[in-house]
Amino acid sequence: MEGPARPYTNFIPPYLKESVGKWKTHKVLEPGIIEHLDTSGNKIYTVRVASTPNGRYSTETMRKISAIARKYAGASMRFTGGINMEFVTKDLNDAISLKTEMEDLGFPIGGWDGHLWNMTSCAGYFHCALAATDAPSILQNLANNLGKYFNKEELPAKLTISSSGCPSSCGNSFLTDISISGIHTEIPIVTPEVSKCDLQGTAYTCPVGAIQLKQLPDGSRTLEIRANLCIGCGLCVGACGGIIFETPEKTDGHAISIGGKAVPSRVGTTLGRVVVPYLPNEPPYYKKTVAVVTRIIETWKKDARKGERIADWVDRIGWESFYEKTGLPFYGQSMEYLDVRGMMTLRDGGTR
Amino acid sequence: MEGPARPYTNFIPPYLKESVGKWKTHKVLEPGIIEHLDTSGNKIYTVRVASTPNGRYSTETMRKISAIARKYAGASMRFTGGINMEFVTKDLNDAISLKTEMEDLGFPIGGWDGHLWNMTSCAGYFHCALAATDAPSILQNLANNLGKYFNKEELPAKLTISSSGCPSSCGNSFLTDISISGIHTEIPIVTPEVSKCDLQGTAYTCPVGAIQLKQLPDGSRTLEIRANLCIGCGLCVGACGGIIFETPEKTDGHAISIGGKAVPSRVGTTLGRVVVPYLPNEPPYYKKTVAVVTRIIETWKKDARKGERIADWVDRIGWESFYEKTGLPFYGQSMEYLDVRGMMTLRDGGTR
Amino acid sequence: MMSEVPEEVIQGRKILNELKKGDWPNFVREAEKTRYPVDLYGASLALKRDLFTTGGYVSVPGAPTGILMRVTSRPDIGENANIVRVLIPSGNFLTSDMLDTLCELADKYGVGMIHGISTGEDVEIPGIPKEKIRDFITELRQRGFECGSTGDAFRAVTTCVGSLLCEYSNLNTAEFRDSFYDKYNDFAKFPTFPHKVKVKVSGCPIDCGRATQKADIGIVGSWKGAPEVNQSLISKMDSEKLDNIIRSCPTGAISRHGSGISIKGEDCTQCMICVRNSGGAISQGREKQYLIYAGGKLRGKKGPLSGKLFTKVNSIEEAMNLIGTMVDIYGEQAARKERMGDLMFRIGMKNFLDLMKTKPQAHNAKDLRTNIFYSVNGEERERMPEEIKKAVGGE
Amino acid sequence: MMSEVPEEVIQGRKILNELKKGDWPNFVREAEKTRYPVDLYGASLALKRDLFTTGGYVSVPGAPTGILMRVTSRPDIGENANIVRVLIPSGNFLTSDMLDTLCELADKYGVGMIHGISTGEDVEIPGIPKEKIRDFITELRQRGFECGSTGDAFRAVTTCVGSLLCEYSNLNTAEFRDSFYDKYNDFAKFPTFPHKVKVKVSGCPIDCGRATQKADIGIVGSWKGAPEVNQSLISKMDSEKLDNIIRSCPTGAISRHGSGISIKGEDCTQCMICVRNSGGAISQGREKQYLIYAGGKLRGKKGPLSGKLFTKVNSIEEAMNLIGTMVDIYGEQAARKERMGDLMFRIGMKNFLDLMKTKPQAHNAKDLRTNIFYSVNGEERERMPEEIKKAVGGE
Ligand code: SRM
Ligand code: SRM
Ligand code: SRM
Ligand code: SRM
Ligand code: SF4
Ligand code: SF4
Ligand code: SF4
Ligand code: SF4
Ligand code: SF4
Ligand code: SF4
Ligand code: SF4
Ligand code: SF4
Repeated sequence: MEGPARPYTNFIPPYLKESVGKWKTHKVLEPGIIEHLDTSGNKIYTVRVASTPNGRYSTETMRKISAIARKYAGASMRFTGGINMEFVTKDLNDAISLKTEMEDLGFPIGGWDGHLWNMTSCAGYFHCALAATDAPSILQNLANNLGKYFNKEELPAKLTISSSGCPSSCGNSFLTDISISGIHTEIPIVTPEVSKCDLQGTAYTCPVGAIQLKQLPDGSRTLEIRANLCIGCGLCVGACGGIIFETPEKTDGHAISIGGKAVPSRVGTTLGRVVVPYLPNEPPYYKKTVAVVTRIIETWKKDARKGERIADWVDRIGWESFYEKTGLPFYGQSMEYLDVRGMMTLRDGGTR
Repeated sequence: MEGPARPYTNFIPPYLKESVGKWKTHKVLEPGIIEHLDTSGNKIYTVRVASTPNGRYSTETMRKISAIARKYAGASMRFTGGINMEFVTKDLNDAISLKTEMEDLGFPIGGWDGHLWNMTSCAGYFHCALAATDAPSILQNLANNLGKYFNKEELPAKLTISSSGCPSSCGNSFLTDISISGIHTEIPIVTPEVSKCDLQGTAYTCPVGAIQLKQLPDGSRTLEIRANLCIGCGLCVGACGGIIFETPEKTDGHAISIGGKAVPSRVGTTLGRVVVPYLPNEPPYYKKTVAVVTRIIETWKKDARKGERIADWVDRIGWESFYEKTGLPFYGQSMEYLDVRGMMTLRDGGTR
Repeated sequence: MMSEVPEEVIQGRKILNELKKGDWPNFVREAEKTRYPVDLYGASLALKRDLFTTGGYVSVPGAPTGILMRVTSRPDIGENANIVRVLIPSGNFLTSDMLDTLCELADKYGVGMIHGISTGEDVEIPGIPKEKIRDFITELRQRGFECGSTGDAFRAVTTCVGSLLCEYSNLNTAEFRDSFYDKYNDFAKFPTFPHKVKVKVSGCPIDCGRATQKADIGIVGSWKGAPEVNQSLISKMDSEKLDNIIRSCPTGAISRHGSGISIKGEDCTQCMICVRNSGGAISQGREKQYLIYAGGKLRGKKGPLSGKLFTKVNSIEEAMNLIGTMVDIYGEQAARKERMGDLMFRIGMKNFLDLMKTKPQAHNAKDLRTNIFYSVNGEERERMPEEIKKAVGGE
Repeated sequence: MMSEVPEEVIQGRKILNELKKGDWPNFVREAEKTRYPVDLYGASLALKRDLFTTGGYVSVPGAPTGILMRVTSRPDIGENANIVRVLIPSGNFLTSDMLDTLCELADKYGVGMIHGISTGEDVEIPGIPKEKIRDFITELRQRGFECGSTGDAFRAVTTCVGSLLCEYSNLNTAEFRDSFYDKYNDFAKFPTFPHKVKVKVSGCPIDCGRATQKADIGIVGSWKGAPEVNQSLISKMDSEKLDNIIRSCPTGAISRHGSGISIKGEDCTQCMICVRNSGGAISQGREKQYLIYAGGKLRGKKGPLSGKLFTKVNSIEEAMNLIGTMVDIYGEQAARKERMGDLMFRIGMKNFLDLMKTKPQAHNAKDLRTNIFYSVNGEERERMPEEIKKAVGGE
């Protein structure tokens, strides 16, 4: 059999099998521990445990986690879409012992309801070739500062945070309540190496049509970037090694967006919106970035009604009030032209 | 002094002068009659009177109207932005007599609150050179059928209706709760006459870039319309007499849109949205068009909560439910690609 | 010479007979009392084709705008039907004398028909033969009227009735319009812009004047912060009614305080809901502010676009002066026949504000963008972090 | 040969020392327990530059997807760091045995690090030297794992936990994913599409699986019409709580009926609010329906776009088959490296549905268009009036 190992029933805790598809209600007992009741009266407990900001573990630590799962959770554990860990115990005592052991190992239990549920980061400088900012180290700082919301201090509603090193948004940028997104702001240069790439294909990657094919005096062809159109998105740089950013250390940075969510309640599914278009990369502490995020969360915490996700809150008070309350400066880059609704399906093949 | 006659104070009823800027409250006494109270205790009465659907009057009728104003309303009257007439009387009795006389002349009193406030039409075939549909005769039919809502039957909220002969929307299409808009659906043809026009300028009018300059074998230049791109909007036809629609009688028609409003309450200021993309021109009765509009109003009347304009109602129930409740068929032309929000301010000079 | 009546005219008459029916005021019945070419109109309905074309030209000294040439494409059925647009006083009040004069002129020069009022809030006198236009306009002006509102100029400025009849007004719109013509009449009279420019004015955010919807430049009287509360009237209000008012504030700006209420100024969007529902207990705020919208229009190149909030100013003079600045820059920057809204659409709000030398502010954004596809220049890379540090700290 | 430690490494170490602080689980502390080249990472932070590039190539029979080549641009500081992506079982449960195996392999072939879990819900084993990749993959497969989820193929299908742990589920998402791989594994293994295709599945509209947000093809379990009401539980509910539930239905679909409630099916948008708040008294409906979203993605050419509701189907088989049809047509129609959402953006929803041979329906439109700039062809000019007549009458 090719593909991932299956059927899934082989890998779940044995006591879970008979309840699958028969759940009745659940109760959040404390941040990170849910009691699930099925229609036959069986109960199990889900314990949610935080991961490292970018989900990287040493095998040393992972082996310990595996052992804990073996001890308390039916010799199985799962990863969540929020890159956390979940353990399912048959017994509440097991859940509590598991909590203690995971905490001793340095991994807090938390999430659900009005808490920080999860933080996700992409690879960034840590492993990726395309990063404009080091998403994991930014998220590490945010986690260090905001961890209290995972299981101690309460928030008006669910909170998720993400961090991605570039516009690819592998870390879930634009989907979470708060996102940090790496952004290039430099106009790339075309080197002679460009000739090794598919010129037409590379030109096509540009979202704003800023790349033109050009004939050189010797008859060979190259690409030209029109500086007045280029938005420095870096898509061409990713597509062809012959196009490079010269001084990323001076020009790369990151933007902050807020209000992404998937759940259809209240304002519905929304993508995050850019509230701070640019901050420089300042490791190790990224103090401005942490200060902005903290300010946003604290303002939301103070001002929102119970149950209001950040997107719902801003929808109610409006962006003008958001900026007034947070004290953040507003920049033109945050704007878009909204009435394009209705303009876009003009006809077949139209490219706009 | 050039420009319109002024100051305005010369033309308003004399008893109005001292109250200007000092109004305190108002009360709608009945559809079409408002009592206004100023801070000094003065009262006046506004009487709102329907116009013909396209605001055209014979001088014979207009002279009678003038005489009625002279008799009851301080020898002055005004036209509203909804192309109705308004008379301001000092005395409630005058307002009531005025009402009787205007009704005798064939002009009903009405509007305000949960009523049909106004209907506006452009010139259409009646006077214009660009019409794809005869807006006035359509609106006349609608008015004949819906007049009861002006002063008799109550509606959940304000209702306005408009009708325009072509996409220029002179009649207020897209701004009113219900709009009828003339639409061409034919790809125009380029005649030799085109050479009399500014070719470059004409090509530029096309919103989808469907017009190309073309060199003829004899070296002269003409225009070519790319059929796969053209949406038949008619802008080029309006811009240059050398481009014409061949069979408008077979292809012209009108679309119906709903939900335009200016008032910022509830869903806020919105433009109308196309619910029926095409109906043929069928004078004298335009029965299908009248049936669609009637069905929409009746469904809204039955289903909406008090105070919900059509846009507010649809916002609450959603388009899917709107189509289910009205029984109207849905067509792909009504769709647009919504996520273009956020895509449009890429950079200077970008044309999309 | 008697010619046979064409088939489309016969069919047209049948259609018109049907159209004439019904209780509602009827424009065909009105037209039949005039010399308007009803047969031409009837034939167009029968043929399902517009039978007018634009064209012809007449030069009238002192009237560079205001005349619309209308040529019949079926002279065998009905004649040309040129139109002159007549500006009316601010507030749209016309005295009976004025109405009578217009009727007299329409009878004398036109076909005895008055288009009162156009959707652009002018009176039009239709059916004036080309050779009479000059004389008509001369007499029109002698009798105290002015024609205008065509061409690439300021179209007739329109306003809601405002302070003349309405307690919600934050701006005497009629007075504003009078001053507009004192200052800008030349730009209304002479077509010098890339395309038409419409200015519309509403006295409050309810926007009866549709200033936010269909004006290249829209002006809306408003105020700053919370509305004015008459606590004693509030305390007398039925408790359920008051609850309803509190609940219906879309931003949740209102909260109870004992028997009174308090309203958070920074959350009030001046939507007028509480003002409208409170029977005078809540009214518009005292510190006025004027909202300037830009780019509303219904066709142009990109179709219907609502106006975008461009800026807020504190005085009527500022609002008035801004109109001039805006059209100056519009004149420099727009392409031929490009409405202001299409210019904004093409270059984007940020660039439009930059052009207009106006600092972008959060009120410019109805919603914010959902991608990071924009440019940040060197100066901004220096300045932004400093400003952010100042605002929230963090070295 | 001992080389001097470069300045950026010294600076980098200082930065890493700071980064290692704090109570939260820490990836630098974890990395230091492995053979991962921390100095290279530290230097990149000091230089504020990514020090990896993509490149290199290794052909492994039976593994056309799953390998990411990572080349260091500073071999003097740290070595290449190729990555292999490992697919995990549906529902994301891994037994302790499996975890131990992965650790063993990561120690043997990699740097002793596990990326568990990626945001795309795979386990990654980083740091495998090029020459060991073949052997690694061979052993990986022998031990019951499969690599994949790179290239222009189906990326790892991801799901919410669904029926395994959750009472809201309308779809056993893990079972669905297992069947997906039974049917479509070839398209997951061999890169044959214009660009990557992500399929994500959620058991209910709450969408913990982000199927509506970031999946080229998103599948959401749902139901038709009104939710199921347990009237006896409702009648026992605190009246204020019930009022709150009724009020918080966004479409106003719920109304009281004596001590019970009734819900209008045509107004229910299956938003789950009442279900979530009623403690079991209201639950998802029995007649299931599956919502298929199309075109969600976060970059591509046009940046972040949420998925659009493409269609609703009545059975799980239909949903499963539709995935195949959709990628077939996507394969034919999209340009190279054009994500499905960008294709939809380019050609518009109507044309996309036409291509997909799917009749446009009102559920496809979140909002309708605000202009009349579209085309209507001859067939439509005939058909539309007839259908409308049938629907509302009027000859
Ligand atoms: C008379 C009037 C309609 C009516 O029956 O009441 C009218 C009539 C015409 N409009 Fe209009 N427009 C009239 C208000 C409007 C409005 C509404 C408004 O002004 O509040 C609009 C929409 C708002 C806007 O400007 O976007 C409007 C948008 C247009 C357009 C589209 C302009 C554009 O954006 O490109 C055109 C076509 C053009 O100018 O190229 C147009 C052109 C025309 C012409 C001149 C076309 C023509 O040459 O045949 C029409 C003359 C018909 C006639 O015989 O009178 N008319 N036109 C209105 C006179 C306004 C006035 O007194 O100044
Ligand atoms: C006369 C007129 C302004 C003008 O100078 O043209 C007008 C005048 C008033 N409007 Fe209006 N509205 C007038 C067109 C509008 C329009 C534009 C339109 O219909 O073309 C709108 C916004 C467009 C829209 O549909 O969203 C408009 C939205 C309102 C509203 C909000 C209605 C609603 O949606 O709830 C109110 C407030 C209310 O009714 O409580 C209002 C209220 C008022 C009041 C009653 C307020 C007051 O007295 O304090 C004004 C009455 C003054 C009077 O005695 O005449 N007026 N009003 C317009 C009459 C048009 C007509 O003949 O029907
Ligand atoms: C590992 C992972 C991030 C993480 O740390 O967890 C990741 C890592 C990379 N992503 Fe991603 N993406 C990862 C999830 C995502 C997601 C989220 C998701 O899948 O749920 C997205 C956004 C959703 C989407 O697809 O739109 C995402 C959108 C991209 C894109 C943008 C694709 C596009 O639309 O054009 C790229 C660039 C590309 O493919 O050209 C990309 C490319 C990359 C590359 C391969 C770039 C490169 O060659 O260096 C990164 C490899 C870094 C590394 O060293 O591992 N990655 N990538 C995630 C692995 C997913 C998996 O196991 O399959
Ligand atoms: C485990 C997980 C699915 C998975 O397999 O990955 C999950 C599982 C549940 N979610 Fe979720 N949600 C999970 C990610 C999400 C996401 C996506 C995300 O965060 O990345 C969303 C939508 C995204 C968003 O932010 O809008 C999501 C939005 C919800 C909501 C709505 C929250 C809100 O905004 O109000 C609920 C309902 C609630 O909390 O009442 C919910 C409720 C639930 C419950 C508690 C429902 C139930 O009946 O038990 C599920 C618990 C099962 C369990 O015991 O684990 N789940 N949930 C995810 C845990 C992520 C984590 O580690 O933090
Ligand atoms: S978001 Fe960018 S930097 Fe981060 S892993 Fe993806 S491609 Fe790399
Ligand atoms: S950086 Fe982006 S915008 Fe600039 S040329 Fe490259 S692809 Fe185009
Ligand atoms: S909407 Fe079209 S048909 Fe009607 S008056 Fe304006 S230009 Fe003429
Ligand atoms: S009808 Fe409209 S879309 Fe077609 S060519 Fe003319 S301007 Fe372009
Ligand atoms: S816009 Fe405001 S001030 Fe003007 S008439 Fe309407 S309600 Fe009165
Ligand atoms: S005007 Fe509107 S936003 Fe302001 S307090 Fe009143 S209801 Fe609230
Ligand atoms: S999406 Fe629905 S079914 Fe799936 S875990 Fe979340 S709440 Fe449960
Ligand atoms: S699921 Fe949502 S829309 Fe349906 S009845 Fe419940 S609250 Fe209303």
